[in-house]
Amino acid sequence: MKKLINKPEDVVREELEGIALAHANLVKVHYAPDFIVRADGPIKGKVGVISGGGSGHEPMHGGFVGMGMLDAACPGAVFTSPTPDQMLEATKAVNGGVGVLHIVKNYTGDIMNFDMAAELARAEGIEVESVVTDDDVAVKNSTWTAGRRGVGVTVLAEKLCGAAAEQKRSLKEVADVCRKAKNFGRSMGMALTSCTVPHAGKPTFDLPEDQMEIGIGIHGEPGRTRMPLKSADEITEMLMEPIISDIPYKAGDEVLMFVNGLGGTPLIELYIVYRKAYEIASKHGLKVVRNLVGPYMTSLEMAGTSITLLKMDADMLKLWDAPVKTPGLRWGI
Amino acid sequence: MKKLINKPEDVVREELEGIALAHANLVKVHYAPDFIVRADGPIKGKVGVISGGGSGHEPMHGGFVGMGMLDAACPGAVFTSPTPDQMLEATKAVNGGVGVLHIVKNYTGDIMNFDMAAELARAEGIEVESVVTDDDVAVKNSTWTAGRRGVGVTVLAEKLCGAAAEQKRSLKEVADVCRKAKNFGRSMGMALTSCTVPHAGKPTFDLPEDQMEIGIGIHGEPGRTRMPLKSADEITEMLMEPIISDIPYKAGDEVLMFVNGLGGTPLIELYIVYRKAYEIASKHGLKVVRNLVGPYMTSLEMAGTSITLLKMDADMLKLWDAPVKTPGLRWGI
Amino acid sequence: MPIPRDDVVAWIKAVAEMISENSSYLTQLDSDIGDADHGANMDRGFKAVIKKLPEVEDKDIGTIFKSVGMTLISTVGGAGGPLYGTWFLQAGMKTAGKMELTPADWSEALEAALNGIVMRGKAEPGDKTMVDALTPAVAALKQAVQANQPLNTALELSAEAAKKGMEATIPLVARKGRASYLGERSAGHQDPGATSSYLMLRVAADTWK
Amino acid sequence: MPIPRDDVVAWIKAVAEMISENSSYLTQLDSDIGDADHGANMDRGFKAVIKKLPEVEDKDIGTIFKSVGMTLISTVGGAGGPLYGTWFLQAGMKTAGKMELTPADWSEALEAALNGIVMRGKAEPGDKTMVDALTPAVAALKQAVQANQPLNTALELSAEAAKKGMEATIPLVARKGRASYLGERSAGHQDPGATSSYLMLRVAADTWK
Ligand SMILES: Nc1ncnc2c1ncn2[C@@H]1O[C@H](COP(=O)(O)OP(=O)(O)O)[C@@H](O)[C@H]1O
Ligand SMILES: Nc1ncnc2c1ncn2[C@@H]1O[C@H](COP(=O)(O)OP(=O)(O)O)[C@@H](O)[C@H]1O
Ligand SMILES: [Mg+2]
Ligand SMILES: [Mg+2]
Ligand SMILES: [Mg+2]
Ligand SMILES: [Mg+2]
Repeated sequence: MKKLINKPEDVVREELEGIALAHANLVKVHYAPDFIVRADGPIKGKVGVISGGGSGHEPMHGGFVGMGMLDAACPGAVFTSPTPDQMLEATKAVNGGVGVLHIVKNYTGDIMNFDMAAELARAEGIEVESVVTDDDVAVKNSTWTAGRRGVGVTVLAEKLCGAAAEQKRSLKEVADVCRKAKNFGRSMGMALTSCTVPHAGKPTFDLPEDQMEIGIGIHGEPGRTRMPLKSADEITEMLMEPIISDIPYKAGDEVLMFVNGLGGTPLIELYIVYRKAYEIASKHGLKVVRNLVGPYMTSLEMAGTSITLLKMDADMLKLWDAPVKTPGLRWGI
Repeated sequence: MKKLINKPEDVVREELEGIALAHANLVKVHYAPDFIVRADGPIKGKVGVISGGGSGHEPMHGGFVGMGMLDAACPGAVFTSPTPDQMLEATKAVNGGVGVLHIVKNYTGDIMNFDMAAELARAEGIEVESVVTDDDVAVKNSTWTAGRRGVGVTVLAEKLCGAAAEQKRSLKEVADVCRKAKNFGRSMGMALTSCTVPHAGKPTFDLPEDQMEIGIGIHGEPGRTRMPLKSADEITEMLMEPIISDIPYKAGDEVLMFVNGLGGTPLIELYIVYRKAYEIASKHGLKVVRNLVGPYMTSLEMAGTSITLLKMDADMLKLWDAPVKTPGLRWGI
Repeated sequence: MPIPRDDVVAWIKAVAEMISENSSYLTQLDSDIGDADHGANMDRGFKAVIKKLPEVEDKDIGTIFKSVGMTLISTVGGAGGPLYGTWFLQAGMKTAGKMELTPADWSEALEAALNGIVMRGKAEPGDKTMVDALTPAVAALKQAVQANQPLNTALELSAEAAKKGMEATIPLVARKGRASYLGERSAGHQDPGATSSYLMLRVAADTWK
Repeated sequence: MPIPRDDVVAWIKAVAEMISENSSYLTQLDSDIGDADHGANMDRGFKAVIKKLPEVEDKDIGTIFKSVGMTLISTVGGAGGPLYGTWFLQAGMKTAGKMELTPADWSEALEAALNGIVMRGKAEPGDKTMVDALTPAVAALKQAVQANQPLNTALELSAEAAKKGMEATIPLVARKGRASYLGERSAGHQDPGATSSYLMLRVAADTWK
C-alpha cells in the first residue's frame, strides 16, 4: 500500500486536522463526534443543509461546507457511513430555527444511520427532511433491492440546495430543489484501477493491466462488468448512452455535465472525456449549459471517471450560478 | 498503460478541445500553433502575462488563464517544452501595448524555446521580459549545471503577477513581483509511483512497492534518492526541512504554504501532509498566512506530493487575495 | 442452568476478541462483494464496547446489552453499525432487569434481535445478508429450547444452523446491502455480515457450553 | 567527389527513417535519466521535416538545411528542438547557395552546427550531452579532410568518433540538461541526445559512402 498516511486508524482525524488548519476562515471542525460546520453558522432563519458519508471521497462532503453550499458535513471512517450521533450533533449545530435538510446518498448504511439521526433530532424538536440521491444508472432501480447508488448528483444537489437555503427558502422548498436534482440527474462511472482502503492494506480488487471495470461505484466495490480496456471515446460512449437513455433526456433539454475524476485520474484525461461526452450530448440534441470537470467526488486513489448529467431549468440555473465559498467549490465571491 | 486517452499523439489536441468546450466563457484555444488565451483579451494598457511548458501538468498552465492570472498559456507535447512559434503568437495575441512578461520554468528546453520567442517578439517591436523560476531545493544550485528546476513557485508567481498586471502595473513592476516570488519561494517533491508518458507506453521508472523517490521533479524524471517508504509525517519532514533551511526562512516570517498533489494522490492524503507541514512550519516560527492544497501542478498520474513555501510581504498578500477567475483557480469574483 | 450475568459479559468479551482476530478475514469477504470495511468497522465497534464495559458490567443484562447497542451505533457506522446496534438494543429490551438468562430468555432475546434487524434493514431470507444466518439460528434455538434440550445442545444447534445459513449465502445473488450493486457478480461469495453473525453465535456456544 | 544536393536530401530522409526506427530506443534512454520523450520529440520533428521537404528539395542545400532547422524548431520542442534546429540553421548558413558539398564544406557545416549548439546550450565536453558526441566527430572529420582522406573514410572516422563520444557519456555525471537533476544517479546511462547525434552521423556515413 503506497499512501501518504501515518497509521490507518488516524487517517480521518489527521485529515480533519489538515482541513481545520487549511480552511479556518471557512469551516470549523468538531471532534468526537466528528463533523465540519461553516465558520459563520448557524444562521438564524436559514434552513440548515447537511450531508455526510464515508471518508475517502474528498472534497465531498467536507470540502463543500461553506457559504452557499453545506452548513455541515459528517465524515465517517473511510468508505463507512457516519454514525447517528454525528448527524444529530451536526443537525443541532446548524439549526437556524427553520429546519434542517439531510442530503443522503442511497446506501443501506447511510440511510439507516441518517434515519436514526433524523428520528433523534425530531425528538429534540428540530424539523428534519431527508432526501435520498440515487442517480447511478449502472444499478437497476427496484424496490426489491437496495436500489440505485447515490453518486455525482449529490455534489450538484448540495450546491443547488445550499443556494436555495441562502435565499431563505423554506425547508420544504429547499427539499423540493433536492428532489428535482434527484429526479433530473443520472450518473455512471468506470475504473481503470482499484483503490486500497487504508486499514485493508491491499487493493479491494485486482484488475489486470488490460482490463477495466464498468459501472463502478465510489467505494471500491467492483463494477457491473469487467471488460478489456477501451479508448477514452469508447468508454465515454459506454457511460453516456445508458445515462441519456435512462430518464430519458429529450432533444432540446438544457443540461449540466459533470465529468468527475475518481482520485487517481489527472485533469488532462478528464478533459479528453469531457470533449467526447459533450459531442455525444450534442448529438442527442442536449444543450450543455453548465459544467464541472475535476476530482470532486473521489474514491481514494482510484483511477477512473464518472459522468453525471443533470437536466436544468431556469431556477436551477440561477441556483447553480449563485455565489459559493467553500474549500472545494468557489465562485462569485 | 491505463489511461483515459485515445491515440497518444492526439492527447494534447483533444485535451485542448475539452478545455475549449468546458471553459468557453473564460478562454479561447488557438491551434497550430497551440495556445490558450483569455476570452476577453488582449487588454489595452495591461501587461500581458504568459507562461507555458510541456503538457501533463494540468491545470498548470492552461487552467490558469483568465482574469487576474495568465493572459495566455502555451502547451507543449507531454513533458516537452513548447516551441518558439507558440510563444511568439501568444505574445502577439496578448500584447496590450505595454509589454509582455514570460514566466519560464528553469529547464534547458523551456529556457531555449522561450528565449528564441522573446528574441522574435522583440524583433517585432514587443517589449518582453522573462523571469525564470527555479525553486526546487532537491537540485543543487550552481552556474555550472542547469541549476534548480522551476516547480511550485511558478503557480504562485502566475497568480501574483496576474494580479499585479490587472492593477496596470508596468512591465518592470510586474516582472519585479515575479522575481520576488522566485527569490522568496522554495519547493521540494516526492513520488510514490512513476508516471507513464502516453507515447512511451510504460512507466518512466520502476518503483518497488516498498520504495519511494525523494527530490522528484514534475516530468517523471527520477528523484535524487530512492529510499524505503516512510510515513506521511516523516516524508513531510524530509521535504520541509531542506526547504526551510534553504533561503533560510526566519522565525516570524509570514509564508504561503502550497501542498500540491502530483496527479494520482487524492486530497485526503494532501490534507494529512498539510497538517504536518503546518506543524513543522510553526515549530520553526513561520506563520502560515495563506495556503493552497490540491493538484495544481501535476505530473500526469504520478502519486506523490510537493511542498512550496513562499515568504509573503504586504504587497504579495494583497496580490494573492485579489480576484482571480480561471478554470483552475477562482475567488473574489 | 441459566446463563449468569458474568457469563454474558464473558461472551461479549469473547466476541470482541473473535472479531479482532477475524477482522482481516471479514474485511477480505467484504472486499469481494462490498467495500472492504466490515472487519475494521466491527473491530472498531467492539474495541469501544470493551472500553465502555467496566461502566456497566455490574448492572443487569438488559442494561449491558443496551449499552453495547448504543456503543455499536455510535462507533461502527455503515450498515453494520445500525444493524448490530439494533441487535443489542432489542436483546436489551427483552432482558431488562435480568441478572441471568434462561435458555428461553436467550431464545426470546435473539428472536427480538432478528426482528429488529429485519425491521431496520427490510431484508428477507435469501437476500444474502446477516438475516440468512440469523433466521435459521433463531428457529433452531427456539425449537431446541421448546423441546427442552440442554443449553449447550441448543446453543450448538443454533450456531450450526447459522453456519449453514452463512454458507448458503455463497451461491446467492444479493438483493440488499452493498453487494446488491454487483448483481450476478455477487454470486459465489460468502456474505460478510452473515459470517460475523455466525461467529458471534459460535462464540456463544463455545463460551456458555 | 562532392556530395550532390540530392544525396543531401537522401540523407535527411534516411535520418528521418532512422529516427522513426529508433524512437522507442531513444525514449527508453531518456526514461533512464530524463523525461521519456526524446525519441517521440525527434520523430515528430523529422516527420514534419519529411512533409515539408517537397517544398524545398529542388532548392540549394543551404535553403534545405534552413528549412529543416525551422521545422525542427517549430515542431520538436524541449531541449532537442532548439538544439537540432540550431544545428541545421547553422549548417544552412555555411552552405547557403550550394548545390553540392565538398568534404571541406561538410566539415565546416558540421563545425558551425556544433558551435551553434554550444552557443545555445552552453554545454562543454564532459557535461553528458550531444556535445560529447559532436565534438570528437567534428575534430575527426576536420583532421581527415585536412589530410585529404577520401570522403567515405572521413565520414567513417567522424561517425566512429561520435560513437566513442556517445559511449563515453555512460560513466559521466550530467551537468547540463534534465539529466543533471539526477546528480550522481545520472552516471551509468548513455545520453539520449549524444545517441541521436551519433546516429545522424552514422547515417551520413552509410548514405554517402
Ligand atoms: N438491509 C440489510 N439487512 C440486513 N443486513 C444487511 C442489510 N444490508 C447489509 N447488510 C449486512 O451488512 C453487511 C455489510 O456490513 P458493513 O460492511 O459493515 O457495512 P457497509 O455495507 O455499509 O460497508 C453485509 O454483509 C450484510 O450482511
Ligand atoms: N545545454 C545543453 N547543451 C547541449 N545539449 C543538451 C543540453 N541540454 C540537453 N541537451 C541534450 O538534449 C537531450 C535531451 O533532449 P530532449 O529529451 O528532446 O529534451 P528535454 O530534456 O527537454 O526533454 C539530452 O540527452 C542532451 O543530449
Ligand atoms: Mg462501508
Ligand atoms: Mg522533455
Ligand atoms: Mg462494508
Ligand atoms: Mg527528454
